[in-house]
Amino acid sequence: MTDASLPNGGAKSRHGSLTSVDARTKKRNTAEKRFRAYGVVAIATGILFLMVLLYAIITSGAGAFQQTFIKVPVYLDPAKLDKKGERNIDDIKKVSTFGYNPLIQNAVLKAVEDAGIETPLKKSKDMKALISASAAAQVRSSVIENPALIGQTVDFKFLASSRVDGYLKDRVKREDLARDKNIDAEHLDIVDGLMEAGVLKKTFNPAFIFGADASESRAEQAGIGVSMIGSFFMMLVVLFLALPIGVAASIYLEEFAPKNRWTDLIEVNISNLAAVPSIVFGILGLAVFIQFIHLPQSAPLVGGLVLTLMTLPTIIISTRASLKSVPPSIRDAALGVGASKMQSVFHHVLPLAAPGILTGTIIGLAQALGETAPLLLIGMVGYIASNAPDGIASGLLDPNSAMPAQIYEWAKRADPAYYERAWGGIIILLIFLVTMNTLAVFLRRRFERRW
Amino acid sequence: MYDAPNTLGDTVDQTETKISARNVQVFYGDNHAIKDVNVDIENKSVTAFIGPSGCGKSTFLRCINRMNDTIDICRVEGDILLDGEDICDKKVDPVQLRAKVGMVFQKPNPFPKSIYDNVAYGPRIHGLAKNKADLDEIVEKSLRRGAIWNEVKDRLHAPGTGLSGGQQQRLCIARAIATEPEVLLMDEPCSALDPIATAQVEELIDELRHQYALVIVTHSMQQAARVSQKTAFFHLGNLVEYGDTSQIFTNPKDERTESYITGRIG
Amino acid sequence: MYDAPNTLGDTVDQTETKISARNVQVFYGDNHAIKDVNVDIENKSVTAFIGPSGCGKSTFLRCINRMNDTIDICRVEGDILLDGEDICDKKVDPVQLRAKVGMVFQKPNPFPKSIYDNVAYGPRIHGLAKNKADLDEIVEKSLRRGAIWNEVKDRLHAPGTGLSGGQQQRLCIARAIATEPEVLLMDEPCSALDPIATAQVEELIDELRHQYALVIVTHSMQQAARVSQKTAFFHLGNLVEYGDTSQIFTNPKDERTESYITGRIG
Amino acid sequence: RDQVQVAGSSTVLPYASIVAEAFGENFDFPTPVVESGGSSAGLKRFCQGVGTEHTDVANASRKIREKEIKACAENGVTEIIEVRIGYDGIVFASQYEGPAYNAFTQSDIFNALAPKVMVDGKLVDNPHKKWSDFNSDLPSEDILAFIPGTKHGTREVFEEKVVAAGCEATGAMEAMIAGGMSEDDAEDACLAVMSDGRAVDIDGDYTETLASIDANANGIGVFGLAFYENNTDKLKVATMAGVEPTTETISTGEYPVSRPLFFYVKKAHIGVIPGLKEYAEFFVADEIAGPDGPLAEYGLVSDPALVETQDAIADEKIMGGDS
Amino acid sequence: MSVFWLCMIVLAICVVGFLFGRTRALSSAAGEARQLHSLPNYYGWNVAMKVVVPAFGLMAVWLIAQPIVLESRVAGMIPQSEIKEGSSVGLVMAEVRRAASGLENAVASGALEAGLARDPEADPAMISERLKEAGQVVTAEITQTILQAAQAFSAMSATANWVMTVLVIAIALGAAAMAVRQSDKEYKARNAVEQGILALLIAAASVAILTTIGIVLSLIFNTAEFFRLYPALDFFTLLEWAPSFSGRGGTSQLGILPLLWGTLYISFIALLVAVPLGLFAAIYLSEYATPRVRGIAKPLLEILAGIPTIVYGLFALLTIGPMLVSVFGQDGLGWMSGGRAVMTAGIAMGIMLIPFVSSLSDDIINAVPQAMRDGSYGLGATQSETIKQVILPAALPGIVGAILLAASRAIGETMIVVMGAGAAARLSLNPFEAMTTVTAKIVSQLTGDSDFASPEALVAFALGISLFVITLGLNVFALYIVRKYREQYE
Ligand SMILES: Nc1ncnc2c1ncn2[C@@H]1O[C@H](COP(=O)(O)OP(=O)(O)OP(=O)(O)O)[C@@H](O)[C@H]1O
Ligand SMILES: Nc1ncnc2c1ncn2[C@@H]1O[C@H](COP(=O)(O)OP(=O)(O)OP(=O)(O)O)[C@@H](O)[C@H]1O
Ligand SMILES: [Mg+2]
Ligand SMILES: [Mg+2]
Ligand SMILES: O=P([O-])([O-])[O-]
Repeated sequence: MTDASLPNGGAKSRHGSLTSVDARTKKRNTAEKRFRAYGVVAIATGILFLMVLLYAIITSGAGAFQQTFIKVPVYLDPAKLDKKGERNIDDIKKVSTFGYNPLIQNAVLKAVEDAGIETPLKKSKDMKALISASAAAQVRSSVIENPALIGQTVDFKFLASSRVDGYLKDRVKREDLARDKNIDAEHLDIVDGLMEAGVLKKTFNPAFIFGADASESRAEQAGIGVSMIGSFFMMLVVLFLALPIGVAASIYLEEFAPKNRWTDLIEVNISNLAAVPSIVFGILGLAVFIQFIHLPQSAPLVGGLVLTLMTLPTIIISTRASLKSVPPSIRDAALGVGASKMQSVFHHVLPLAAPGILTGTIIGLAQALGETAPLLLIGMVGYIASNAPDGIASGLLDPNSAMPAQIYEWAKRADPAYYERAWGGIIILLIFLVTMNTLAVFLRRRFERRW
Repeated sequence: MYDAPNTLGDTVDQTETKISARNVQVFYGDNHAIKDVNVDIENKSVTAFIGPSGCGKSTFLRCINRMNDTIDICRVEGDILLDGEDICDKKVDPVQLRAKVGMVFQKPNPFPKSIYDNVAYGPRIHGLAKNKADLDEIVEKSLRRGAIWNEVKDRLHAPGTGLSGGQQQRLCIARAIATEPEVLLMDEPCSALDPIATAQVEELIDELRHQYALVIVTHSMQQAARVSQKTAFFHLGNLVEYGDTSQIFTNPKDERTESYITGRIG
Repeated sequence: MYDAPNTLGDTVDQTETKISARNVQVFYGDNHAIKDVNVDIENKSVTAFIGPSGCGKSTFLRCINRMNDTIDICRVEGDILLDGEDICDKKVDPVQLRAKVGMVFQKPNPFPKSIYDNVAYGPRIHGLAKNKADLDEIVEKSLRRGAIWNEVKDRLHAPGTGLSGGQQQRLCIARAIATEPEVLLMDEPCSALDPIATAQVEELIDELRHQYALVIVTHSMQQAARVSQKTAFFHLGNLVEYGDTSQIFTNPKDERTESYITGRIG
Repeated sequence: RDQVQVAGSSTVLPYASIVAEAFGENFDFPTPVVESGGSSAGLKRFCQGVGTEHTDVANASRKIREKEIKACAENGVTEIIEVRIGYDGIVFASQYEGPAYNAFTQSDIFNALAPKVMVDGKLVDNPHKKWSDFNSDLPSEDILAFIPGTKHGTREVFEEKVVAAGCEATGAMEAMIAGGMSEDDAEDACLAVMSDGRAVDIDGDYTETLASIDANANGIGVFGLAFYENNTDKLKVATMAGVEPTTETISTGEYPVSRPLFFYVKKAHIGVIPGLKEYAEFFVADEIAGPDGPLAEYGLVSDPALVETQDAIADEKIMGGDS
Repeated sequence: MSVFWLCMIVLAICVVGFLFGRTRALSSAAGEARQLHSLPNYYGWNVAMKVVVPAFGLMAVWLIAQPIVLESRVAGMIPQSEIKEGSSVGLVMAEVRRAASGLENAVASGALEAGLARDPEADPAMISERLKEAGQVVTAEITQTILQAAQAFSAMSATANWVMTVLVIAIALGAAAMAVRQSDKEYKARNAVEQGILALLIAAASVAILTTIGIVLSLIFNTAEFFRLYPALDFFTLLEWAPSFSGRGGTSQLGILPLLWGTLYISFIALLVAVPLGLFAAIYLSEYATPRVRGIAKPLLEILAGIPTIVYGLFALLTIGPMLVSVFGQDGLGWMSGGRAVMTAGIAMGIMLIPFVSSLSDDIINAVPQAMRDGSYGLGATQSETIKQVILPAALPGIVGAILLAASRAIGETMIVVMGAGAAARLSLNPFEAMTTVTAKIVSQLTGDSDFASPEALVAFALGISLFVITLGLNVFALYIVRKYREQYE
C-alpha cells in the first residue's frame, strides 16, 4: 500500500544546526532580504517623488495665498457719477467702469501726495499701473448698491496690480523694468513709499481661496473658490453615480451574470473603456448630454456625468477584482444557512470586498478630480466667472469651471502672476483631494481584515 | 468503551420518506463523481453516509440542498424529491430549500464576524426573533446545543475565525441549528471534536431526530452505528448499499460494504 | 476491531530529547491560551497531544515551528529548544526551522495549484530535486506515502482545491513529507479520513518514527494509543500530564486525565 | 439659458475674457461664458445647429473656411456675422540672457530649418548646424527652434510668412522649379521644416514654449506678441527683416508676421439670447478694442478698420449676404 | 403642482405603503414573523418598489413626452411666415417658452392680472412692456402669434400638468393598494424585491455597454467622413504623420503607425517604471509593513494619482528632461538631443501610475486567505517565496486588472506626453528621442486650428476608433492570460 522504502539517510544530513545557516539557506535569505529591500526601495522611491513634487508645488504656489492691497479714500464725485443729480439708479448705471477709473486714479495720486512721496509721475493716469483694473468695478458696484455714497469720500481697499504684487513677491525685478511697458521703476519708488506709509500692504488673501476667476489682465483678482465649488458638485455627482453604479454593475457581472461569451465581452469591454482617452468621453458627453438630452452647457452636472462615465471602469475593475478575491467558502456558508444569493453578497461578500472598492473609488475620484480634457468639450474650460451658486440646483446647472480646468487655464495665461496662481490652485486641489481621500481611507481601514 | 455497533435511543416508528433521490448523477467537468444514486431518506430519523474518502459523500450531500449550484463545473442530473417536490425544479427557490435543509460543511467556515453574529445571522434573515432579547435567547440556546456555549460565553463578540478548529466546527453546528431547518445535513460534524464534545453533538443529533430528518457523513463506523437508523454506503460514486443501520453493520449484503466495515477496502 | 489501547509496532530504544519546551506561555491578546507548559519531546518517537477541543493543542503545536509568528495578536513566551537550540532566538531563521519542523494543519489548506505543484512546492524551494525526473519521483513517492496516489495519479494536474476533504488532508500530508523534515507536526491528520486511509496514515507515521520525531494531535484515544509512544494531555491551556502512552492510558496520575480518557470531562 | 455662450480659439480667449468680464460689470446681463478649446472645435460646435443648446459665438484665430460655412449651412446655421477684432503679432524671442538673437530675416529661418537650402547657388541638403554657418551676424550656436505644432494656426502663418518667404528670398524656390518641380509642388516643398530635432513642435501653449526656452539657452521660440509683452523679463525679441514687432508696426503692416483674429456670431440667436448683440457691440467698441482700450493694452493689435466692423454689427450684417 | 411636490407625494405614498404592506403581511401571519415567507421589511419594500417604479416611470415618460407633444402642437400654430430666415422653429419655440414662463412669473408676482395674461387679444407691445417692468427676460418684441402661442402653451401645459399629477397619484395609489393586498404570508416578497434589485444591477451593468455604444456612435460617423476624404489604406500604412493645413490642399500625411508606435513605446516605459515599483510597494505594504507604516504609506502613494497631470508634465519638462540630457545628452552618452523624449514622458507617467498598481494590488494581496500563507510557511518557504509562488498567482486576476488600469491610463494620457515627449510623431527605436501618442494627437487635432470639416481634424475620430479597437485586442489578450493562469483559492 504505502511505499515502505525509507528515505536513505539524505534527510538527516540536510539539516544542520538552526543557528548556523547553510549555504542554500543563506542564498534564500539574501534573496529574501533583496526582495524585501525592493519593496522598501519601491515605497521610498514613490514617496521621494511625491515629496519632490510637493516641494515644487508648495514653493511655487505658496505666494498665491498673499496679495498686495492698497487702501485709499476715494471721493465719489457727483459730477461724474450722476450728472443729472437725481440719484436715479438707471442714470447711475449708465456710467460704466471706464467712467470710474479717473476717480480712482485721482484718489491714488492723492494718497501718493499725502504720503509725501517724491515722484516724477504727476498725472493721475500714471497711477493706473499701480492698481488693479478691478478697482473700478469694485467702486461702481458699491455705488450702485448704495447711491447715497455719491458725494462722499469713502475708504476702499483695492487690489494692487499684478506687477506691484509681483514686486513685493520678488517676481518683478527692478532690472527688468526697462522692457516692461506695464510698469516703470518710478512706480516702484511709489510702491516703496506707500508701503512705508502703510497704505500698501501684502496680506493673506482669502479671495484667492473663495473667489472667482478673473480675466487675463487681472491676475491679482483671480480666485479658485468658484471652480472649487464646481469641482465639488462634479465630485458629488461622480460619487453618487459612479460608486453605486460601478459597484452594482460589478456585483451583477461577478456574482449574478451567467458566465458566457456575452459576459466575457462585457468584461473585456469594461477594461477597454478604461483605455478610452478622456477627451473621447467629452465628445460623447457633448453629443449625449448637451445636444441630445439638452442639459445646459458648461454645467457641473454634465461634467459630473461625463466624469462618471470615465470613472466607472476604474471602479468596476477594482470592485470586480476584490469581489473575486473573497473566498467562496464565505458564500457557501451564507447560502448554507438559507441566505439568498443577494443576501450573501450584500451581507458578507460586499463588506469583505469594501477595501478594494474604496481603493478604486479613491483612485477613480482622484483621476476625475484632476481631469481637464473632457471638460474642454462640454464647455467647462475657459473663462467662466460665475458667482458662487446659491443652491444645489444652481450649483449643478449654472455654468462653472472645475479646479483642474482653472489651473490649466491659468497656467496658459501670459501674465507670470497667473503661473504662481496655477501652483497655488494645485495646492488647494491637493488639499481638496487629501480631504476627500482621508474619509475614504478611514472607511477602508475599518473594513480591512484578513481571514 | 467504544464497543460493538449498537443503536442508541428509541426507534422511531413512522417511516415517512422525507427525501428521495432518483437516478442522481453528478459530474465535475468530466469526472463522474456520483453514479446513478437512488435513495429514500426517512423523516424523523438519522441517516448516515459512510464510505471511503473521495467516494462522493459530500458531493451527494451537497446535492440535497443544491449547494452544488455554486460550483461552476458541477453538473447534477436526476431528481431529488423533498416532501415529494422536485428540488431541481426551476420553480423551486433554492433559498427556501436551503432554509429548510440546513447544512454543516466539512471544513468549518465561520463568517469573519463575531461569534454572536455568526449564530444570529440565520435567525435574522429568516425573521425568527421578534426582538433583541429573543435573538439573544436563540443564540444562547443554539450555542448551548452546539456544546460550545461555555467556551464562548465570555467572548461572544470576538471573531468566530479566532476559534480553535473544533470550536469552529461546533460554532457552525450551532449556526446551522439556529435557523431551525427541517432537514439537517452534517458533513463530518465531529471530525475535529474530542470524545466528550462528540458525545454532546451526538446527543444533539439524537434530540433533533425526533423532529427533523438528519443526514450525517461520518468516517467513524461507531458513530454511524450509535446515532443513525439508516446507513448508506458509498463507494467510488456508487451507492453500494442502503438499509437499516443494524442490518448494514451486522449483515451487509454487498461484499464491498462488508470489506469496508471490516476495514479491508478504502 | 478497535478495541483496548495497545501500542503498535516495536518500541524505539533511544530516548534522546528532540524538543524541549520550558515555561511556554501563549497569549492571544488577553486570552491566555497556553499556561506554563514544560515538555520534552523525544526523537524517533511519536508524541500524541490529546485534550478537549480548545485546550491549546494546536496553539502549542504551532509554537514548535513558530507558526504563531504569523498571527499578529499572538504572543509566545518561554523557551523552546530544538536539539538544544532555542528556536525563539533572534538568530534562528524561522524558515530554516520550518524546513526542519514540518507541519500538517488542522484545516487542510492545499494551494490553489495543481496537485503535482502542491507536492513539488517544498522540494522545489529546498532544492531537493536535481531534475524533473527526480522531482516526479519525489512527488509520486510522497503521494504514495500519503496514501492518495491511486486517487490522484490520473489528475496530477487538476487543482488541489478540487479534491474531497479527506483527499485534501492526505494531499497536505504528502506535501509535508515531501520536504523531508526532521520533526513532523500533524494537527489531527486523520480527522477526515476513513478507517482504511487512517490506517495507512498511521502506518506512515510508524514508519517515519524510525527516523524522525513526530507530534500528532488527535481526538481519537485509540489512535493515540495505537501510534504514540508518549502522550501529553492538555486541559484549559495547561499540560496536565505527560508520560508514556501506555502509562497515561492505563494508569493516569492526574484525575483530570482519567476523567478525560474515560470520557467524563470535555 | 440666459447668458451668452462663447467657444473657440485659445488665442482669442484672453481678449474675449477681458471683454466678458467688463461686459458683466457694466451690463445687467450675466457675464458671458467664454470657453476655450480651439478654433476648430469652437466653430464645429457653433455650426452644429441653431438653438439654445448650441453656442452663440465662435472665436477663431483664422477666417472661417468655405467647407465650414457649408457644414454650418447644412445644420441650419446660415446667417453668420463675421467680426474681425484685430491682429495677433507673431514674434521670435529667446532667453533674455541667452545668445544674441537680435535680428532675423525670413531667409535666416529658412536656412536654419528647411530640409533643402541654397548653398553657393546650389540646392543641397541642409548642411547648417549653427546659425553662424550661414549668417556670420548670428551667434555661433546650435540651431534650435521651438515652433508651433501642427495644431496651431500660428504654424500656418509661420510656414507661409516666414519659411516660404525665406524660400523665395534665398532663391531656393526658383532652384526647385528649375530642378523640375511644378510650381505647386515647389510651393509645398518650401513650407517644409526639418524633423531631426532642431525644430521642436510645441502642441501646447506659449507657456510651454517659454518653459522650453528656459531649459535651452540656445533656443528661439515663436510667441504671440501679447505673451511676449507680459514676459519681457525673461524674453528678448528679435526683429524680423529689420522691423521690431510692436502694435504699431504690426497694425501698419510693416512687421510681416501677423494674423487676424475673429469671432462669429449666430444671427439667429440675436434677440433670443439676452445680451448677445450687446456683447458683440461691446467687444468692438472703441473703449475696448480701440488702440487705447484694454485689449490693445494687453497686446492685441487693434484693427484700423474698427469702425466698419462696428457698423457691420449694428446692422447685423451677415457673411456673404447683404441684409 | 410642481414636480417636486408630486415626487414628495409619491414618496409619502411609498412610505405609507411600506408600513401597510409590512403590517398586513405580519397580521396575515398573526404577528409571527417566522410564518412569513420573507422578512416583514421585504413586504414593505415590495410595496414601496411597486409604487415608485410605475409612478416615477410614468412621470419620467410624461415629462419627456409632454414638451415634445405640446411643442409640436403649439408649433403648428405658428405660421411659416413667422419664422425668420435663418431661424428655426426651435428658436421661435424658445421664445414662446420664454414668453410663457414670463407671463406665469409675472402673474405669480402680481405684476400682471391673470385675465390679461390669458387674453389672446391683448396688445403684445403692452404685454412685453409689462413683462419687462416685472423684470422678466424678454428679448425681442413679442408678436401677436408668439403671445397667442405662449398663452396656448401655458394653458396646455397647465392642463397637462394637472392630468399628469392626477394620473401619477392614481397609479401610485392603485399600485400601493394592489401591492398591499398581495402582502400575504405566502407571498414571495423577498424574491420580488430581489428581482427588482437584480433589475437595478443589470441596469447598472448596461450603463457600461451603453457607454460603449455611445462612444462608438459618436466616433463612427466622423470616422466614415474622414475615410471618405482620406484613403484608409494610407491611414493604416503610412509611416509618416505630417498634417498640414487644409487651406493649402491635400498634402497631409496622416499615418497612424508612428503615433501607435509612440503610444506603445511611451506606455511601455511608463509601465516599466510603474509596475515594478507599484508591485513591490504593494507587496511590501501588504506582507511586510506594519499596519502603521501601511496606514501612512498607502494613502501617501495614492496622492500621486491625484496630482494634476500638468504638474507631471512640468516635472518632466523641467526636471526629468534636463536630468536625462545631462546623462544621455551630447555632454554624456550622446543619445539624446533634447529634453523631450519617450523616456522623459515615460518616467513621469510611470510615477503617476505607481498608486494604480500599488494600491489595488495591495488590496487584492491582502485578501488572500492566511491559510495559504500558513501552508507555505509550514513547508519552510521564506516570505518572498511564499509571495512569489503562492500569493501572487492567487492574486493574479486582480493584479492584472490593476496593471491594465495603469496601462489604460498611460494610453489615455495627454498632458504628460505633450510636455514630456513632444508633439512630433516619429518612428524610432531610440527611447531618447521625442515621439508622440495617438491620444495626444486626438486632443490636438480636435482642439486645433484646422478646418473642422477637413481630414486633419476628422482624423481625431479615426484615431479614436482605431485606438479603441487596438486596446480591445490587448484586453482580450490579457483576459486570456488571466484565464489561463488564474489560481482560484477556496
Ligand atoms: N487566532 C486566534 N485568535 C484568538 N484566539 C485564538 C486563536 N486561535 C485559537 N484561539 C483560542 O486559543 C485557545 C486554544 O486554541 P487551539 O486552537 O490551540 O485549540 P485546540 O486545542 O487546537 O482545539 P481543537 O481541538 O478544537 O482544534 C482556544 O480558546 C481558542 O479559542
Ligand atoms: N470542486 C470539485 N472539483 C472537482 N472535483 C471535485 C470537487 N469536489 C470534489 N471533487 C471530486 O469528486 C469526488 C467526490 O468528492 P467528495 O468531496 O464528494 O468526496 P467525499 O466522499 O466527501 O470524501 P471525503 O470523505 O474525503 O470528504 C472526489 O474524487 C473529488 O476529488
Ligand atoms: Mg467530504
Ligand atoms: Mg486545533
Ligand atoms: O486655440 P487656437 O485655435 O487659437 O489655436
